[in-house]
Amino acid sequence: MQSENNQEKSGKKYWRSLEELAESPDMLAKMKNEFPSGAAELEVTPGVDRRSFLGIIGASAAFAGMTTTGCIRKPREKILPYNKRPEDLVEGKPQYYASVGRFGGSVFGLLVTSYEGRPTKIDGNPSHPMSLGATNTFAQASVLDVYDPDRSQSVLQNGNAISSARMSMKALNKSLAEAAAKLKEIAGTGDKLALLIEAEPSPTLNSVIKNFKEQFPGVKVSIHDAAMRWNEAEALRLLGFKNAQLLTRLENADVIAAFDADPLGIEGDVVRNSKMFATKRRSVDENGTMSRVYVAEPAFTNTGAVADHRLSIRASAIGETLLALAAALAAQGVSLPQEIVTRGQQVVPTNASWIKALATDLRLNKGRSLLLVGQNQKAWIHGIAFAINDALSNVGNTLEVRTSVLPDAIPLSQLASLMKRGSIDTLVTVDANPVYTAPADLKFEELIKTLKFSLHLGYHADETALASTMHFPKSHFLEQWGDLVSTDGTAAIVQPVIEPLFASLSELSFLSGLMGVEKSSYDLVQSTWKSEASMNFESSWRRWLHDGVISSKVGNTLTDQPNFAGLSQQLTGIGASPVPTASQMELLLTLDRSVYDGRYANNAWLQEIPDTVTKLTWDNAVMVSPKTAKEKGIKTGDFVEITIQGGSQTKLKAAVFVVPGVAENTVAMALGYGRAGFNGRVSTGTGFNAYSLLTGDSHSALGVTVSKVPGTYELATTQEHGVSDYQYDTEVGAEALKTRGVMREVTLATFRNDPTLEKSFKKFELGKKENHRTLLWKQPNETRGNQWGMTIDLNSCTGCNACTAACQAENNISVVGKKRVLMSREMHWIRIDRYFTGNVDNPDSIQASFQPLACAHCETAPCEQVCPVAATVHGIEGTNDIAYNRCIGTRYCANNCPYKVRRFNYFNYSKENDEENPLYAMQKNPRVTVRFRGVIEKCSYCIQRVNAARIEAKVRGEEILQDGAVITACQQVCPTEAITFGNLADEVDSKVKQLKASPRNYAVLSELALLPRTTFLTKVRNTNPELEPSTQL
Amino acid sequence: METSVTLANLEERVDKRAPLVLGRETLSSVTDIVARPMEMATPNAWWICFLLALSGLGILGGSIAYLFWEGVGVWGLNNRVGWAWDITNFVFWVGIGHAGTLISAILFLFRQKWRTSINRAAEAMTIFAVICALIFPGIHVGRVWVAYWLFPIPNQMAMWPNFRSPLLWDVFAVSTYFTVSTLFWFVGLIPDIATFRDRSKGVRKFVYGLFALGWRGSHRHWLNYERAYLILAALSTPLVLSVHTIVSFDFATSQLPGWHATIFPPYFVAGAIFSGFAMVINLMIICRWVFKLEHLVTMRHFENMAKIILLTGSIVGYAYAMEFFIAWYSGNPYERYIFVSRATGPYAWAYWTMITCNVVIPQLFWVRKIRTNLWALFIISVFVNIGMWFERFVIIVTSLHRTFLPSSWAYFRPTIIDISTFIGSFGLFFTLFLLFIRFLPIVAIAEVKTVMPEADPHNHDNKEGAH
Amino acid sequence: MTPIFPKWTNHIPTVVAVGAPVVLVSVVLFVWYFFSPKWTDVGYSPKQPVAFSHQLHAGQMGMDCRYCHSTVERAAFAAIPPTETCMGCHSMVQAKSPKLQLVRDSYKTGEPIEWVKVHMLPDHAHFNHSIHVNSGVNCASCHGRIDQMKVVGQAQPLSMGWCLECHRNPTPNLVPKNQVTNLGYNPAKEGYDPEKDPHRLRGVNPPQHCSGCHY
Amino acid sequence: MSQKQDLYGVLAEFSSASEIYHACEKVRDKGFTHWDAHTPFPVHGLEKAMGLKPSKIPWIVLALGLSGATGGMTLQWWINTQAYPLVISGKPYFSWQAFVPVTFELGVLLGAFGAVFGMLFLNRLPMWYHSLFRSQRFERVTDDKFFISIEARDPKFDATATSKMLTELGATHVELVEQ
Repeated sequence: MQSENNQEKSGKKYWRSLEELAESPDMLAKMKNEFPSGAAELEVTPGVDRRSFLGIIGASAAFAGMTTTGCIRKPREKILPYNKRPEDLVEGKPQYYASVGRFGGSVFGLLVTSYEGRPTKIDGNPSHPMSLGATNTFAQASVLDVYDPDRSQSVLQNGNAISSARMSMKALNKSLAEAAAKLKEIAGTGDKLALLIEAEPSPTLNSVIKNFKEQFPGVKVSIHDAAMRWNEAEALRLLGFKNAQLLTRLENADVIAAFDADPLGIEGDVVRNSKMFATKRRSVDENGTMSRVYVAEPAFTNTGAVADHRLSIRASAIGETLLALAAALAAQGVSLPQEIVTRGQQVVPTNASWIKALATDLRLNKGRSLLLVGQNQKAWIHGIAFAINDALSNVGNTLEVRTSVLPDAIPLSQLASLMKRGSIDTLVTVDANPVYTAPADLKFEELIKTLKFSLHLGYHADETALASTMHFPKSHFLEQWGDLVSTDGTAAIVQPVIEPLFASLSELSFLSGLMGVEKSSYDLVQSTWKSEASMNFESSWRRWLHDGVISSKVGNTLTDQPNFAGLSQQLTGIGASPVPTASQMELLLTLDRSVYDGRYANNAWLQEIPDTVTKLTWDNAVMVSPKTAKEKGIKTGDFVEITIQGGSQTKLKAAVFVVPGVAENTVAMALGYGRAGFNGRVSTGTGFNAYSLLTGDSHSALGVTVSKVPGTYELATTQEHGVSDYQYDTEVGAEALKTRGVMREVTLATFRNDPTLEKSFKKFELGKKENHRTLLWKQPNETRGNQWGMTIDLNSCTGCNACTAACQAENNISVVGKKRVLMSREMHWIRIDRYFTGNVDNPDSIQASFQPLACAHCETAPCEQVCPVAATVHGIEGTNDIAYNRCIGTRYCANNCPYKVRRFNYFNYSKENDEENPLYAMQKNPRVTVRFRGVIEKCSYCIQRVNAARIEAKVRGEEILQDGAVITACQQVCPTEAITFGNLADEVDSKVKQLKASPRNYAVLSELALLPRTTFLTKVRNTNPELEPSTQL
Repeated sequence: METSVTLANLEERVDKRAPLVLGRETLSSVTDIVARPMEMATPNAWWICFLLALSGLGILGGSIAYLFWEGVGVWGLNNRVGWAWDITNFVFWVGIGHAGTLISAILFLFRQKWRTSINRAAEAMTIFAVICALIFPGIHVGRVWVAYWLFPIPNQMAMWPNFRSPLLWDVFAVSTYFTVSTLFWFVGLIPDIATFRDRSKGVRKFVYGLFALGWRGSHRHWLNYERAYLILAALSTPLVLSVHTIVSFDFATSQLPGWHATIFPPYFVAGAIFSGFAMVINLMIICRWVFKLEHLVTMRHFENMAKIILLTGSIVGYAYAMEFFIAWYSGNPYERYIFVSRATGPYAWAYWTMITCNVVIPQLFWVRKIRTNLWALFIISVFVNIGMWFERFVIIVTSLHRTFLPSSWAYFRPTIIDISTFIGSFGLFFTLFLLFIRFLPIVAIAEVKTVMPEADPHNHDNKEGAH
Repeated sequence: MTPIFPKWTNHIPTVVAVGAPVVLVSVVLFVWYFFSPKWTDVGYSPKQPVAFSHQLHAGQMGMDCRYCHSTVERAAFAAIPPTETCMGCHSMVQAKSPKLQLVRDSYKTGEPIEWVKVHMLPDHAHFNHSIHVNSGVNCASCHGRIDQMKVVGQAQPLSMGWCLECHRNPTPNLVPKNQVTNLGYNPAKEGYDPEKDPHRLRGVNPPQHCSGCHY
Repeated sequence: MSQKQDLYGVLAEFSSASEIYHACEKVRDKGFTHWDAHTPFPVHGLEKAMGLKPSKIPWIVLALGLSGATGGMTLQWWINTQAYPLVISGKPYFSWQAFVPVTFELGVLLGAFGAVFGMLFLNRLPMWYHSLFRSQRFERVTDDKFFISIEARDPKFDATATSKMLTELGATHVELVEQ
C-alpha cells in the first residue's frame, strides 16, 4: 500500500509551486485552488465547499418539497487540474509515505496518509518494531501541528519579527547567514558557547554536532528534554555502563512490578510496551493464562489502572519500599548486593504483606518478571531496581541494556550554574524550551537574558524564542529530512511529505547553516547512511524509504556484569523518608497525558482529549484523593495555594480536582499548562503552570503547604460533567454500576472456576438470557454480503485515548472548546468511559477500569425508529447509518440511544474551527463529509473505509471482503489490539467471529434486545490469591 | 359535602343547586351582556394588558430570531439532555389546550348544560395554546429550513418521512387537533357573529357579515348545524384523548427508564385536563370580573371546574405513586434508580415542586369555602399550572440526565434564551386572547339562550313576550 | 333597508369551490415540473476558458475518454487532464492557434487553467467513477452524448431520485466493459444481456442504503 | 303578474319559542312546502313541528372519515413497502401497528371536514345575500325574535291570504319581502 517514494524527481515541481504559494500574501485563498484542486470535488476546500453547501440547503428551504441541490443555480465552481501531474498521483486517491517520529521519549515508525500533497493522517508503520502499526495520541495529533496557525513563521530579533511581510526562504537563509557570522565573531573557539538540544537520537544530528564541536572546540553540549532519562542513565553509569539505556521486553514478562513507572502511559516506548503487554493479557482466551501486574504509585497512571494489585503510595516512599522488597527477596534466598539487603532490613515497610506477596511472585517467575522504576525516581532507586532484576536474571530476558545514540551532554542544571558563573555567554538552543520547562529555581529566563548572544530554533515563537536574541522557525517533522534511532537500535529515515508551509529550517540545516555550510538536510542524511548501504546506495535508500526501516541496527546490547560498588556508596544515609501530613503535604509533578511537557499545548485535539483518569479537558488541576480532600475540607473546583517550603518560597494558585487513587496527603499536578509566556490561540487560558513549583531535578517535593483560598474554577470533564457534586456522582455512579452489567470484571480465579462466566454474570441478567435475543417480530431479511461487527477487549485496554484521537483525525470531528465541554457538548465519536471501583476511604482498594464506547450499531437500533425523517436507518451490511444531509436535528435519536453515543452539532463547529484556525481545514479527510450546524453525528464504523474497500473488491470482481480488508481507525491505532473489527458473516472464521464466541464476550444492556454489533470482552484481573483482591468483583 | 364527583352525576347534582343564568335576564339582555365588552369603549386595563402581551410577543420573536441565527446551541441543551425546556413547553401548552376541547366537546356529549357560558372562551384558549405549542417542535429542530421534510411531500430525493416515529405522529396529531378545534370553534361562532352583524354598523358590520356567511337562523340550517356540531364534538372527543396520548408516546415508546411507561397515556390526558381547567379558571375569573359576566359565568361553573381539578389532580397524584410502585415492582435497576434519583438526586427540588403544586395544594378543593372563593381558586390554579410545567420538566430532563450508563450522566442548566422563549410564548398567548375578548363574543350567546327557560317551547308558565 | 352584500356575492362560493382545486392542481404541477432538477440543472453548459470541443476530439477524432480522463477507472474522480496532456499534441498540432494561447501560457507559467465545473454533486454524495465504469455503466448514461457536444452541458438531473432509478434497476444502463466509452452503444438494440456476459465476474447489485453514497 | 315576480315571500314575526312552535305546526299542516322558521337559537323539537327530515350530515362524515383513514393507511403502506423500503430498527416494512395513529388522525381530520363543509354545502352557505335581509325587523332574528317566512314560489302561496293566516297564528308583525 505504500507508494514508492520519489519526491526528489516527481515531487519537486509540485513542491516548488507550493513554495511560491507559501510566499504569496494571501496563501489561504490560493491554497483553496492549489491544494485540493482535485479535492474540490472531494469537498475539502477549507470551509468553502461546506459553506456554499450550506447556502444551497438554506436556499432550498425556500422551495418546499423540492430538491436540496437543484432549483437554484449552483455557485460557479472551478476545477484546477495539475499543470504536470506528479508521478503515481491519482486525484482523490491517498498516498502513503513511511517516516519516523519521536513522541514523548519514544521513537517509532510512521505511515503518513496524504491527499494531493496534504498530509491528513499519521499511523504506525507495521514493519517498524517499535510501532508494529500502532501509534499513540501524540503521534495521531501531531498531524494537526503542521497546520497550527500559531507556528513560528518568521525570524525574531529580540522577540520581534524582523519584517512584517511573510518570510521567504531566501530571507530566512540570509538572516541565518548573518546569525552565523555573529556567532563566529562572538563565540570564537566556543569556550563560552553552549549548545542546548533535545534528547533526539539522530545519527545525522550527532555528526552535525561533531562538526559543530570541530568548529567550536570549547562548546558545551547540554540536553534538556522531559523525555531524557537522566536518572536511569546515571544509575547505569554507577553500575558501569557508559552512555547506556534500558529496553523493556514486556512480551517475556509474566509478572510486572511498576514502581511510580508508567510504561504503558507516557514513559519510554509506550506503543511497543503496550503491544507486548497486551499479548500477555489477551492470552487469557487461548490458554487461560495472563500476566500479573503490580503497581505502586502516587497517582493513577495507565499502568496503574490496568494493575491487578495497586498500592497507592507516595512518591518519596518508593525507594524505601524497593529496599524492603529487596530485603524480602533476600529473605527468600535471592542473592542481592549486601549493602542493599542490610539497608532494606532497616526499613519497616507499611505494606509488608503486599511486598512479601510481590517478592514471592517475582522469585517464582525468575527470568519472566520485570521490575520498573519511574523516571522521576532518583538514580539509586533505579540502581536497586536493576540489582533486583539482575538477581532475578531478568536482565537479558525482560530487560536489555543498550548503548544510547545520544551525544554525552550535561544536564540543564549544570549549564545554568555555568551561565550563572558567567563561563557561558553564548547559547544555541535547538527545539528545547528551557525558559518555560526549566525548574523555577534556575530562573532560566533571567539567565538567558544576561547572555551576550542567544539563538533559538523552535516550532513556536515560544518563551525561549522571545527571551533569545534571535529565533528561527523550525519545520515540522513532516516537512523535513532526518533520521531517528529507536531504543532497540532500529534506525529509520524521517522523510518529508509536504514542503514547509512557511519558510523554516530543520535542526540539521540550522546547525550546518550556523557553521556557514550550505548543505540541504537531504544531503546530510544521505551522507550519514552512505556507508550503511549494501552495494547500490540508490536502491537500498529507496528500500529504506519505502519500508520506513533501515536494515542494519544502530548500537548494541551490553552484556557485561554490573558493578554494584558505586551504587552501594550512594546508599549510605538512605533511610525512611518523612511522612507527609495534612499541613506538610507532598507535591508530585507529572508529565501530562495530553500536552506532555507543554509542547502540545497549542494542539486543539490534544487539549480536548479527556485525560485517561480524570477525564479532564483543556486544563490541569491539583489532584487530591477524596480522603485528603475531606480532611482538608476542599472539593473539586476550589482554589488552593501551593507553597514550596524552604529555599525558594514559590507559590501557585490552582484549582482542585478530587480524584480517587492519589496517595494520602499528596497533591499531584500535571506539567505543561498555563503557558502565560506563549499566546497560542489554543493554549491561551488553559490550566496552571506547574513548572513554577518545579525545583531541583526531582518532580516531587516534600513539605509543601496547601491552603484553600477564596474563589472557584470551572473544570471541564467529560464524565460526571456539570454535576453540582462530583463526589456524589462518582459514588452514586459506582454504586449504580454494581447492579448494572455495563462494565464486567472478574478475577482470573473466578474465570477458571466458571469458564462460561454464566454464574458470575447471573446477577446482571435481567429476565431470561435467551429472551435477550428473541424479538416479537420478524426482521426484514435485507442482509447480504458482509455483516460488520466489532469486539472491544476490556482486558487489554489501557485507556490511552489513541482511538479517540485517531477517530478525530480520520472522521473530521470538530473541536468544541472548554465552554462547551462544560455543557457536555464534546463531539468525540469514541469515548473511553472510566469507572472506579473500591472504597474511596481506602486508597489501596481503588481500581479503575476503562470501556471504550462508540456507536454499537444495534440491529434493532432504538435511534432509527424515532427519527421522523428516516435520516438514520440500517445499511444492508448491518451498519447504523446517518445521512447527514437528511437529518433535521430533532435529537430524538440521541435521547433514545441507551449508550448516549450520538453527538449533535449545536453550532456550526466545523466552520468555527476553520475560522479560528484557518489551516486546520487542510487536514480534513476528503472521504468524510464535513458536518454542519444542526445535524447529529456518530461512529460510522469508518464506513468510508468499508466502501473504499468494497469498491476496490468489486472492481476486482469480488463480492465478499477478506478478513482484515477493512480496518477501522480506532482498531488500526490501538496499541493493545483491544479493538477487533470484521465480518460476522465470514465463512472462514474471521477474528471478530472467533472473539464473539469467547465466553468473555458480552453485550452492554443486552436485556434491551438491541442486538448491538459491538460487544465487549470481560475484563479479567489476575489477582494474587495471597493478597485480598483489591475489590470484590 | 360529596366524596366523589363524576361527569355523569354532575348534572343533576348541579341542577339542584342553582340556575345556569342568574338574575332576571331576558333573551335580549343576554345578548347585551355579551356584547358589552365588544361595544364598550376600550378599557385602559385592556390596553395595559395588551401592551404587556405585545412586549412578551416581541421577546418571543427576538429569542427565536437569535436561535435561528446562532443555532439550537443557544439553549442549555447538551448531548445527554437533548430535550429540555423546548419540549417541556410544547407538552405544557398542548396540555393547556385540552380543557377547551374537553369543555366544548366532552361535556357537550354528556349534555352538561353548564358548559355553555364558558365553552367559547375555553375553545379560544385551546386554539391559542395549541398555536403556542406548535411553535416549539417547530423551532427545536437543528435545521428549521428543512423541517418541511416532516410532511410526505414528493421530492427529487425520493425520500419519505418515517411513519414509525412518534414525532411524526405528533405532527399529524397536533396539526389535526389544531385544524379540528379551529373549525369547531368557528362553527360555534357563526350564529353569534351573525348577531353582531345585525347589531353593529359600518366596517364592523361588513367584516362580521363576511364571517357570518349569511346566517339567517333558518331552522332548516339549524337542523344540519346542530347535527354537524354534535358530530364534531363526537370527533373531537377521541381526538383530544388521542392527541395527548400520542404526545405521551414520544416518551412511552422510547426505552429510557422514566420514559418507557405504559401508564403515560391516561396519566398525560388527566394531567392535560388538570392544567387546562386551571388555566380556564384563571382566564374566566379575570374576564368575568372585567366584563361583569357574573350572571352568565356563575360560581356554580367555577365550583364544577374546581371539582374536576380535584378529580384530575388526584388521578395525577395516583399516577406518580403508581410510577414508583411499578419501578419497584419491575425489579429493573434502571427504573428503580431513575425514580429514586428524581426524588433525591440533583433535580429533587423540581420533583418536590411538582408534587406540592399538583398533588398537595389541589386537595384544598375538598373544602367548599375554598373552591367557592375566587381568590383561592385563582391562586391554586396558578400553582397547578406551575406544577404541571414542572411535571413535564421532571419527566423529560431527569430521565435524560440519568440514563443507563453512569458515565453519561450530565446536568442541564437553562440559558437566558430558554427562559425568554418560554416567557415569550405567554406573550403570544395573551396577545391572541386579548384580541379575542375584544372582537369576538366570549360567551356562546345562542347556546346560552337554549338553556334559558324561554328556550323551551313547552314552557307555558313563562309569560315573557306573550301578549 | 338594503342588505350589506349585493346579490352577485352568492356566486362566490360556487366559483371558489370549483376554482380552488383547479388552481391547487396547477400550482402542484408547476412546482413539480419547474422546481425539479430536470428543469433547473439539465442543460447547464457554462462557457469554458478554453473553447475545448468534445465533439471534435471525442466525436470526430474519436479519442477515447480515458486518454484525457485517465483516472476514471482507478479513482472516485475522473480527473481533468493536466496541461501537459494537452500540450502532448498541441505542441505540434495547432501550435500557433490563438485559441490555445491560454493553454500554452499555463504550460509556461505553471498556473493551472481554471475550468468551470459542469457536473456538480452535493458534497455529501460520494460518487465513485471507478466502480461505475468497471461495472460497465456507459459514460453516456450520466453524461449524455458528450461526443456530440461542442460545449459540455449537463444531460441528466443527477438528482437522488434519478440515481436511485438506476440503482434499483441497473440492467438497462449496463454495457460490455469494452463498450463503456462507446457513447453511441445501445444495449437494448444490441440485445446485450449482462447475465450472459462471460467477462462479468460478479452480478451488479448497486447499493440502495444510505451509507452506499452518504458518509 | 310582475308584482308576483319580484316578491320573495311573506315574513311573520313571533316573540317566543312556544308561539313559533305552535305556528309552525299549523303551517306544516296547511301543507306549505317552501317555507322556513328563523330563530336566534335552535328551538328544541321545532324540526318536528316543521316536519323536516333528519339531516344527511352523518353519511357525509362517515364517507369522508373512512376514506381519510384508508388513504392514510394506504399511503404508509405504499411508502414503506413500495416507494422506498428501508430497514428501520429491524422492524418489518409494513409494521401496521406503528401506522395506526396517523391513520386515525387522518380519519378524524377528513371526518371533521365532512361535518363542517357538508353542513355549509347542505345549508347552501355562505350565502351573503338573502332577500330576508331586506327586512329591518329581521335583524332581531339573531337576538330575541322568531320568524316564519313563506316563499312566493310556494304553490299554496297567496300574498294576502298567507299574511292573514300568519297573523291569525299569533304573529306580532307580518310583512312582504321583495326578491
